[in-house]
Amino acid sequence: MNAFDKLLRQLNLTPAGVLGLAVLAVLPFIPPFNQEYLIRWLIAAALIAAGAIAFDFTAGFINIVNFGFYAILGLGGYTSAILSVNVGLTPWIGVFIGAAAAGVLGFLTGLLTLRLRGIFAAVMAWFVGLALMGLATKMVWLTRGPLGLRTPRLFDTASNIPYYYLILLLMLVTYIICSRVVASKVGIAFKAIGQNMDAAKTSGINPTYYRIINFTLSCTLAGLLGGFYAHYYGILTPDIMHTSKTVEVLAVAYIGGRGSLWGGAAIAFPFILAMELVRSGLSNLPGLNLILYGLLLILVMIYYPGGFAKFFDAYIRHPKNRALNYFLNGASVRT
Amino acid sequence: MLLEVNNLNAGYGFLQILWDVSIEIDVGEFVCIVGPNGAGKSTTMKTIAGLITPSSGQILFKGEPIHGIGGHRVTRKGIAFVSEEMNLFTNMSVQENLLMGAYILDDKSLIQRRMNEIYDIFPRLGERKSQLAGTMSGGERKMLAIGRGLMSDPALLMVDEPSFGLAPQLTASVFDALETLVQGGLTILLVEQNVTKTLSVTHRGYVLENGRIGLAGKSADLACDPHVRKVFLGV
Amino acid sequence: MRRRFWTVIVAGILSIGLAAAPAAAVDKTLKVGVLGPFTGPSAKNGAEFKASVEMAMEKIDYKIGDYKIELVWIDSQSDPAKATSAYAEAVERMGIECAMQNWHSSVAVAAMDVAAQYKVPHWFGFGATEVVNEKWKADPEKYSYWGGKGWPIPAKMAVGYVECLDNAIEKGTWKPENKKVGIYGEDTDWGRSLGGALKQMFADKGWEIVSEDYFPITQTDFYPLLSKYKTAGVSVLAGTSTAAPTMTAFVKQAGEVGLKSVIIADGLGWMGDWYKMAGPASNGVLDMIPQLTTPEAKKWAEDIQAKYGFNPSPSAGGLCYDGTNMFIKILKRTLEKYGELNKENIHKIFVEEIHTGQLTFSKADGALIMNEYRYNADSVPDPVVGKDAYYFPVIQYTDGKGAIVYPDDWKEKDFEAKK
Amino acid sequence: MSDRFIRWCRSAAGVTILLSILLAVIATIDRGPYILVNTAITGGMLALVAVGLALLLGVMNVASFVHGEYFMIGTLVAYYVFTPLQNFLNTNPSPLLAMVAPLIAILAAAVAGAAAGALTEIMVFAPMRRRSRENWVMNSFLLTVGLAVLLINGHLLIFGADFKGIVRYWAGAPVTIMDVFISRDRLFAFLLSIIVILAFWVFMKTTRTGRAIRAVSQDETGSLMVGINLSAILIFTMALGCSLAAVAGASLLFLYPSYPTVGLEALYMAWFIVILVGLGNIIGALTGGFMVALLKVLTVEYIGSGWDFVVPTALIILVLIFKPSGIFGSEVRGVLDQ
Repeated sequence: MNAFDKLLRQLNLTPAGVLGLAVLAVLPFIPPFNQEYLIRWLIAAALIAAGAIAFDFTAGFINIVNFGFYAILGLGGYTSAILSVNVGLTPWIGVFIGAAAAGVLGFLTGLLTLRLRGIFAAVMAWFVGLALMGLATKMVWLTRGPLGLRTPRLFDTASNIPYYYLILLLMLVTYIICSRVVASKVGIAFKAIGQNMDAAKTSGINPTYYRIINFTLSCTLAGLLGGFYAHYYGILTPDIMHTSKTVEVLAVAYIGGRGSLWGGAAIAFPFILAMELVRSGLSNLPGLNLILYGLLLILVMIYYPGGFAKFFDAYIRHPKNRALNYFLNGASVRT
Repeated sequence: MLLEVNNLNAGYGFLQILWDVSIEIDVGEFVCIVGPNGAGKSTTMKTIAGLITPSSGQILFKGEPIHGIGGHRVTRKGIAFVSEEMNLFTNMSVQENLLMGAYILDDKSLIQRRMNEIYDIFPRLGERKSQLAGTMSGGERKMLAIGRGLMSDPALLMVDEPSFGLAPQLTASVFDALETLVQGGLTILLVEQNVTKTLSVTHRGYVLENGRIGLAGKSADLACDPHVRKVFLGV
Repeated sequence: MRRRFWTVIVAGILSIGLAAAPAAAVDKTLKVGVLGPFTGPSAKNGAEFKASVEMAMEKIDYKIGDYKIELVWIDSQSDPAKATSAYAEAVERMGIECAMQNWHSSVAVAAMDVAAQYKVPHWFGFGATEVVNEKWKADPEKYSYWGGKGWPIPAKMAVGYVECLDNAIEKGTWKPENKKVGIYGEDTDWGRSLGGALKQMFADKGWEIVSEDYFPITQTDFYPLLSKYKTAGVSVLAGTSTAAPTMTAFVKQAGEVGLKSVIIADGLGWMGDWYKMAGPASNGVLDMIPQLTTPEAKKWAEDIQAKYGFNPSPSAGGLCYDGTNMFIKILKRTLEKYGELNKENIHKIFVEEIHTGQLTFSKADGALIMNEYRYNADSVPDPVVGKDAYYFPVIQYTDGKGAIVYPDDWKEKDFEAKK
Repeated sequence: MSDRFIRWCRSAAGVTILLSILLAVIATIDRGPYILVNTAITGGMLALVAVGLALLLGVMNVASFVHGEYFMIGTLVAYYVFTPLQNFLNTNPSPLLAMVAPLIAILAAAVAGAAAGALTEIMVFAPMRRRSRENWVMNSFLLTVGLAVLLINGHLLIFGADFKGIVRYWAGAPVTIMDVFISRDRLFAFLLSIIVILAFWVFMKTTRTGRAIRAVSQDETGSLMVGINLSAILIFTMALGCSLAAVAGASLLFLYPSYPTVGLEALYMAWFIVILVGLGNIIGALTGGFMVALLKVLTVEYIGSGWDFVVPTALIILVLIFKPSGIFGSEVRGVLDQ
């Protein structure tokens, strides 16, 4: 195994994944993607992709749908924004404090939902999110409520390209952190809890401990993304915490394939771009893009609950051609 | 023949459990299936009851094919199944559970008559008409499950592991009840772990091993068979 | 299976690429963006915008000089983030040279930056609140692209209510039991901004503020809140909501609980079809809304009704229509002065002629709603407020029809308190 | 009897109910009887939606995120049935038609809600159940999320975003109860919710089909074994639950005009209640409707409008920390186990 393969293995990437990232990296210079509005779409897609990874880390592994995901993401954003607006802290530090705040809330939510299972925990996380959104709306003295909080931007430039590379980097970091945890012993424990809590308990896995770890990490990453959101768009309103935003990430994560981490990220780019095209191309049919969203989610749930990742594993992942096989799986996986 | 099972293959998803199982039961017979754990006894019963759709093979009841028609239709044809887990309605009273057993009957007086009969067979149930099924003891629940199965006035009663988890004394009373029912003209298919006891009360028996019928014959003959004695009775 | 899969993927990527390719520019075409909430919770306003802009453009047959106007609808979806994305797309892909309208303040704050970044002159954005003005004033040069707001900050307008009531007390036409007022409003930038302004003004005139409540914009059950006001015995309830179900429910239920207070329901009449939902409970309610007084204005409303099937509101559709017509005037002036319609020239007119008060749009030019839309160095980005310029009279409703009760020299009838 | 009563008083349900009654009494003495009246009326409406949701949870094991959309369908159908009737009445006054027109609208909504529910089961849940029951609770939940997005935006696309509302169903002055004015529509909606809930109750307790629905909620295999046609019962249950939500929507059209997202609040509130009392507990959902209504009324009264979202949520989170399966416990095995 050469050094390149070793590095890939460390990062849980395949040559195909590297190629994908490379394509994404040069995309802003290839027409037609070299236009600012398409870069904006790419940024939106990358943000959803990174969110989908962090979301899938919980949903796909310990089988709890964090319905308050965007509320926690918003908490990260608000924390950072408030610090930079009121205290004058640079956003480059603020985003990490925001991430930490989100992580603490994730820890608490993990604690709260400890004794709850599956759907109970999902609804509980939802309520936490709703309460958070309510607070963001009502604590006008701090958040300016629906007036919106104006936030300083991370880069002092009109171009979107630096933001694009930053969010790509964040996406990659999110993926590497999540996939490394999942590939470790902790990940096996996650899966055991997700599949059968009682069996996991009897085999000596402490669900409390692992669930809190999972929630804390996932929410910290969400908080970091929230910081990016806040300092990219330049304005924060409580709407960022709305359930419908979580639904967007949820749809992408599940259409991409639960429990795969990469599925949601891979599907996010074509999916979000296509949706934006439908939206802007058929603007006389408002809501059509969201109808497609809903329809796709329904079809995937009924006919292919494993999503794109499962399809990929079943039909594409193991080609006869050795070079292609290496390309798709890297040197670390033998078939 | 009341029930004919021909070359039945069935299982869960990709896991096949039954291989070419064939069984025949005539009216008024008391037949048992015995076999070690995991041999497929419960699966056989569930497949006959329509809870599992067989991958191939035939199940004929009164000459009509009943495989793949759905569990509730099998019940309507006249087969009652008392499962090992009993599947009682735990938040309903004894009386309501019995009423549910008569779900497929329309005749109110017939329902009342059957209920009285069941209270005669199992006086304990009569004493606890309004108790919730979930709060009763294991033996009482077993009686209720059998009682519920009988409510639909079935031609064939299938009972899965009636003695499971019961004290010996209670087991004896359940077997007594089953014998009384056979004497009353009911056809019963019984699955049991307790091989000695089972072979001593039933007319005929099938031995199921690894999903295949190994031996079949008169219960008295099976009880003397060296293989059966070796495998099940440890002698 | 596999081959088909890849075919689909490749076809998908290609079609995205093709569709996203920049549209070819045609000579002598001016692309004008129209920013509005065409979907989302305020889509009704978006529909009024769309109808009004189309009506105004049809009148000039989409032509200014030898330029053909092409409209590009920019859907804000009531969401600042989505609005900025759509706006940037309109600039880059559709190639708009200028834009107009807008509804929410939060969207305005975000869109201002996009307009400044691309140096696209934007005309007549609504989004009234102080936060827009504060941002504008922080860097007037940069934000001069956000040419002139279509709606001044609430504080400049809302004083009419307080004056109207005080006027009635002075004249003795109204004798309230006390001088208690309850402030309410939708929990949005707009609701809080107007609520805050009303609170300040009532307090300044010696009224006692009993309570201040802001509720979610989707709330439609006000029994508990109204019962509270009833117990507190307030003489006046003052507040606003931009959402028709919310505002009409508030008014209707105030009647149901038997509240005797004077109700100021700012925004009740913004949606053309409000009376269908509010019904007779709206009798006696005060609102501040421009009226369709002139025959041209009434004709306009009938035309919209005939063509689009709804009854337009003067303050959403009407103002938008005037704003569009004023923009047409600006474009004509630009062409006349510089001979070419582009970003830079339109922006120059903003700075040189609008912000200095030279170019105005008045009843003589065909304005339906206001006497004159006029801006000057002190007022920008707001229009000048005054009876001869931008002004909302206070009206009182009877059976779905509003009659002006203040200012005195415009009034059509006297203010009447509920019996 | 008294022993049982004392035991009940010491259970979580008993404590909460007694505490609620106590709170209501104190607040009534403090502020006036309108608190009680408002609680009763709001509670009846909330209970109607929550009972339907609890039914779906209990019988079908579906944690529905789409339930509010059947409420929306109810408002939509009632609007399109009632408005032409009213226009007709404007030109041809008829006291009899004026009396029955609202009832026709609500009935139409009930039928439409039932049809929509049945269709959902046949076209969406049944195919999914046939394919796999693995991870059912979570998959069906996500399915309802997709369905909600679809229906909300379908409404937007087909009927537009404008608010389709009516002034009122019934003409006439408000009724006065304990010095509180109540509009006839509101009183009627309250009475209707009570009647519907009672009828539902009697249906579930005494009829064969009602018993079969309860049986399915307790043991699906057992239901098959006694000859219950499971798929028919599931279709029927879905139709019934959705019809309840549609009736709630239709009878509240005067309060909630029809627009795409009108069902969201109903959904939130129904979930509050169902989680508070325990998933799938139908009696609990009834009681919970009134408790959450009280909570809302008290929050508005003592803390302020707009907080009636934050405060109940915080309280529910607190309750769940101490009673994870809700104050009434839960009847639903499947939901808890997955």
